Amino acid sequence: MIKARVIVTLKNGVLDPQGKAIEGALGGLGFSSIGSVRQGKVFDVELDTADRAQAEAALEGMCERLLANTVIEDYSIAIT
Amino acid sequence: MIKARVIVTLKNGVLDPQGKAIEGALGGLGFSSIGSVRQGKVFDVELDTADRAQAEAALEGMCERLLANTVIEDYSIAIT
Amino acid sequence: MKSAVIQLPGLNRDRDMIAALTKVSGRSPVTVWQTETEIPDVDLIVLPGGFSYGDYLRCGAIAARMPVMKAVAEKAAKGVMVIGVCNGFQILLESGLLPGALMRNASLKFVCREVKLQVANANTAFTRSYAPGQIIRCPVAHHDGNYFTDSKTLERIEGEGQVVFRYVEGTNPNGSINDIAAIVNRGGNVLGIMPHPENLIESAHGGTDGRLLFESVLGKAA
Amino acid sequence: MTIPNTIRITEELVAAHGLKPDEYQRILDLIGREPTFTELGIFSAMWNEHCSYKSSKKWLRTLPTSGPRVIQGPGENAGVVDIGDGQAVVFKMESHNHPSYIEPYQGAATGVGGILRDVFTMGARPIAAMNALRFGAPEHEKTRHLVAGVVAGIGGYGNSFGVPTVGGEVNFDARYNGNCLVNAFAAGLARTDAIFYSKAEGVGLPVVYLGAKTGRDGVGGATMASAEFDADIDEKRPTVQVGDPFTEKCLLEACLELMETGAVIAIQDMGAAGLTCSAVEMGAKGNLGIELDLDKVPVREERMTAYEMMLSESQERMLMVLRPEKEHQAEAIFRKWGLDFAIVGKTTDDRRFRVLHQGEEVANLPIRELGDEAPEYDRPWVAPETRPALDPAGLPPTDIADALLKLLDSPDLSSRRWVWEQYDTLILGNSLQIPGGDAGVVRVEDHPTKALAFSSDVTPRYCEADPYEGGKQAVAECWRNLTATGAEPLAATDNLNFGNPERPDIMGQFVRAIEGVGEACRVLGFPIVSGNVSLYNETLGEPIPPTPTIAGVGLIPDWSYMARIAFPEEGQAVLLAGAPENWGEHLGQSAYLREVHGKAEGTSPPVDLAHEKRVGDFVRGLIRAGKVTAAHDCSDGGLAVALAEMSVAGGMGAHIDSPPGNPSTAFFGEDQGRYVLTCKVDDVDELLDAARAADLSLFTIGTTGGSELKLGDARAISVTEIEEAHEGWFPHFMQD
Ligand SMILES: Nc1ncnc2c1ncn2[C@@H]1O[C@H](COP(=O)(O)OP(=O)(O)O)[C@@H](O)[C@H]1O
Ligand SMILES: [Mg+2]
Repeated sequence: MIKARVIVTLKNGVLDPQGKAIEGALGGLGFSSIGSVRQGKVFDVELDTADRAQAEAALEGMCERLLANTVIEDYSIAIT
Repeated sequence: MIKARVIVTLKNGVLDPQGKAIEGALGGLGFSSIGSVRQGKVFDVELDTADRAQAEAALEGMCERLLANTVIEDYSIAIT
Repeated sequence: MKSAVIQLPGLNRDRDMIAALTKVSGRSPVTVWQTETEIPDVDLIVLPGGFSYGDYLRCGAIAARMPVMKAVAEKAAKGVMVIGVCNGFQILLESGLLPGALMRNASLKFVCREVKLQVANANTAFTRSYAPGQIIRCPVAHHDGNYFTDSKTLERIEGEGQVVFRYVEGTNPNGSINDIAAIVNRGGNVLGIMPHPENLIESAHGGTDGRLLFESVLGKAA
Repeated sequence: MTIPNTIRITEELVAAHGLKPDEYQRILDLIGREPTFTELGIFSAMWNEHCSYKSSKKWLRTLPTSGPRVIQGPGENAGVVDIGDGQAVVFKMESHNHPSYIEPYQGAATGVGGILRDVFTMGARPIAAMNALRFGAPEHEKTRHLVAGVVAGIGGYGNSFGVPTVGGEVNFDARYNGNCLVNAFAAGLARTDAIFYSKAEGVGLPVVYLGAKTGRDGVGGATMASAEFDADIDEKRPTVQVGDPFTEKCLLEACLELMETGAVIAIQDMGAAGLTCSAVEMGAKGNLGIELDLDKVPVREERMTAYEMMLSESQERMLMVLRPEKEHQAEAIFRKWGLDFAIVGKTTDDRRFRVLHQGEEVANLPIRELGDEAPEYDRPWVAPETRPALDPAGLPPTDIADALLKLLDSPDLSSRRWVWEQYDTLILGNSLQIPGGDAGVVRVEDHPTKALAFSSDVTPRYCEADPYEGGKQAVAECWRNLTATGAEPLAATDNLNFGNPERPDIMGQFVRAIEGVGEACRVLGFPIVSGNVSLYNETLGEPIPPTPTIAGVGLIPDWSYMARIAFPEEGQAVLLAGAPENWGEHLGQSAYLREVHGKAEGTSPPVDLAHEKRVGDFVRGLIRAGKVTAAHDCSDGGLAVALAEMSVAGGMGAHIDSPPGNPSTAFFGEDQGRYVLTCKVDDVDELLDAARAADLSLFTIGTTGGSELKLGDARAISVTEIEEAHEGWFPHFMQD
């Protein structure tokens, strides 16, 4: 079994309303050092295979086809 | 300025409807090696400070007070 | 009976709630903005539905940390009645006034439809006008109504009669554990309910099943 | 990556901005020099099809736009119609087709955001929304993804903003495979003495920027909306905008609060080509100049150029001209709602549009000419060929019950519950009829009896076969759906979706459709008060079918006399109004022909507008007199489908007589101007007399009751089976 972590973040320049709202809320809570916040997603995936290369290819495919919306998001894959 | 990445994941045993649905969808797309998927959140935070210790304390506070719901979620902080 | 409706940016069923409270009690509620640190002397405080702060981060999370919620907690501790509907329920959970969490619907989709609810405890201040076990109609409209809590808490709230309404079998719209649609706190004065009784209180709504909830807590209008 | 203002203007650059050489020459003649790069951007935004309506203007002018109740017709953010008691309904429809194809969730969401802004910019609180959607063939690989994303996006925005979605349409057709349509409608309520317009007044007054910050979103978006898709569509992706319904909800509340204070002189939302179009429009309408200082514009990205700021389509932004003495009060309201507020310029008396950035004047253009001198084309067109009529005698006989079940279980006629249960149809607590009937109905808040009805309609396959009759039919069906609730149709908005107008055959479709729409609106007294044109809907030379969507608003004076489609009670009479002797005869272009016989042949059903009006007025009269217990018009699938829908809605069957003549044409013909009604048996004679007096046909065709629908001699079908067929297709298709 292979475990991997996929991180999906918004591309630069794409508006992040959630991040913006969180920024505001943190400021309101008194965290004065807060600069900016961008929110993304993380997927912890377990794969039933021992073949690392195969796992990598599968994860790449999952990102392209489902996990990330490549129109507005980037992704990165780390096998752990 | 200090940049950090905060990762918030569901505690073990907490139901993850999104992860479950993604698991199903990936299976449906033909990714037969898929075991399990758990979905979490990532926050890329910029802090207007140069003091690492202070940043760490602030990030810890942000997680406890807002970014994570510690009833159901765990968090980890990495200054990059 | 005097009531107050809490207003936060992004809440959008406040108008529905104000109309319902006015129609049932015969007097309009006062409104209290998020930055207020004190709430006027009222018998009932309502957190209406909507998308406070866009439901960004987690539903109700940012709202729960606004100044007014401290004031709500203080009132609740003194025994004032509090109702949180939909997003209001989520805010009460995020503030720790009620146990558990509301997660994304099992279908992952927003759902707006009528469901059937069974009164699981007719012995609360919010349900005393209903008969025990009565089945009522009620609409839902939410994206995150999937109630979840750990097994210990679940056992406790079930054991102590804190589950107030359940989705009738086959109509659970969101995957909630034990079909839970509404719960009260241990003190019995704070109610969180996912469906929208305020949208079923007059003939124009096609039914009045939701009205009894407000009548229970406000006393029957003259 | 930043773009300096000193870029050299080359032929390629001009072409990349979608400007033809003669259009560029027009610019040179107008300003007497070469434009700066920023100015070129401004011209491209103002002169593209989307903003200038250069191909359609000539024809739009032929539409009837006035009437006794019309307060504001086309030319403002939305149309305004008087509903009495000092109140007005404000509404418009707009397309977001191309963005939705590229990124369905965000494209549809921002489409909803844009139309809501158009409505509340005028001082109206939104009370209802609709969406008209056309997708490719169900079996096409992209369709399911587009349906899921578009529906989620519409719900995601509208639900969070807090407006009930009360109606809409969904069609599937392979001709939309490469180009889906997303037309969003919104309506709001305003006081007639508190309507806000975009015309600036007064010199030296502050021009204020409100709402969200400006990013690089959609730079080039308006240009994109006016260009055909080609194979390098992926290249155009970074222009996708992300919607923020939370900010828009705050913007709504802040704007309405601000309007109450009397601070607002003029207001304009930033839609396509944001700052450019809104500033030019405010100045030009007021016969004033505008000076903008871009250093004051709130931005969310670093090193933005003047060009980018002027063309950004970031959402949830407004521009206003305010009374200077109320500036602080205004600012306080916006701060309360957490929104940006900045004075970014002033009105001037020189009728120039001047843009300053970092101490440099990056644009200085004549403001009125930017709009008025935009090119206008009388594009060549050829009349569409007429098709031969269908000979129904040539069709093999079919089993009526099987055919009905097949129709109900088909992509275009199945229940849309899967779609509308993802929309909040109840919020605001005023919804009297949610989707699933003929029209959505919302009561007028604080009025004891008044309500408004909303419907959106067009049948693209009719428009394809005959754009003129199809255009008429779209208006007639919308008018009919409003009437079927008991509403008086007040006015309409249109969203004209067509292919490339530079092709004479497509331009011919456009011209004939507008002629049909205009004719129907005139005869039915149903003026067009706002609208939108979306051209170039084609991919790799494959145009969409002509799709002139019509959305209408009707007034119900007392909603206790309102009709619904559900069979109300056992043992009532079922009547058919407005039909020919044999109940129905037109099978050309019908759903039955397509789904059961696999053919798309014949002419579209003609609409006799005078008859349409008389039948509608008659039916409305009966509803308002409390004589009718249910009403439903006959449209796609004809009489049989109308009866099936009434059965399912009422949870009871009916026994229908054997029709005179051919059962297929009687039950599945799509003859126009027909309604199915129910009434108490005791009232039948009175109704028949009334029809005779009005010289209209009204037949008693059966009786309600039981758990089965029996159509003439056909096998009886249980209501459960009907419901399963009707509800089955969509969830099955979406794999739920
Ligand atoms: N097909 C049409 N029929 C009638 N009026 C139209 C039509 N298309 C556009 N209009 C009117 O032209 C004006 C400009 O339209 P548009 O640019 O779409 O508005 P906005 O700037 O609010 O997006 C509006 O007042 C609109 O109502
Ligand atoms: Mg209809």
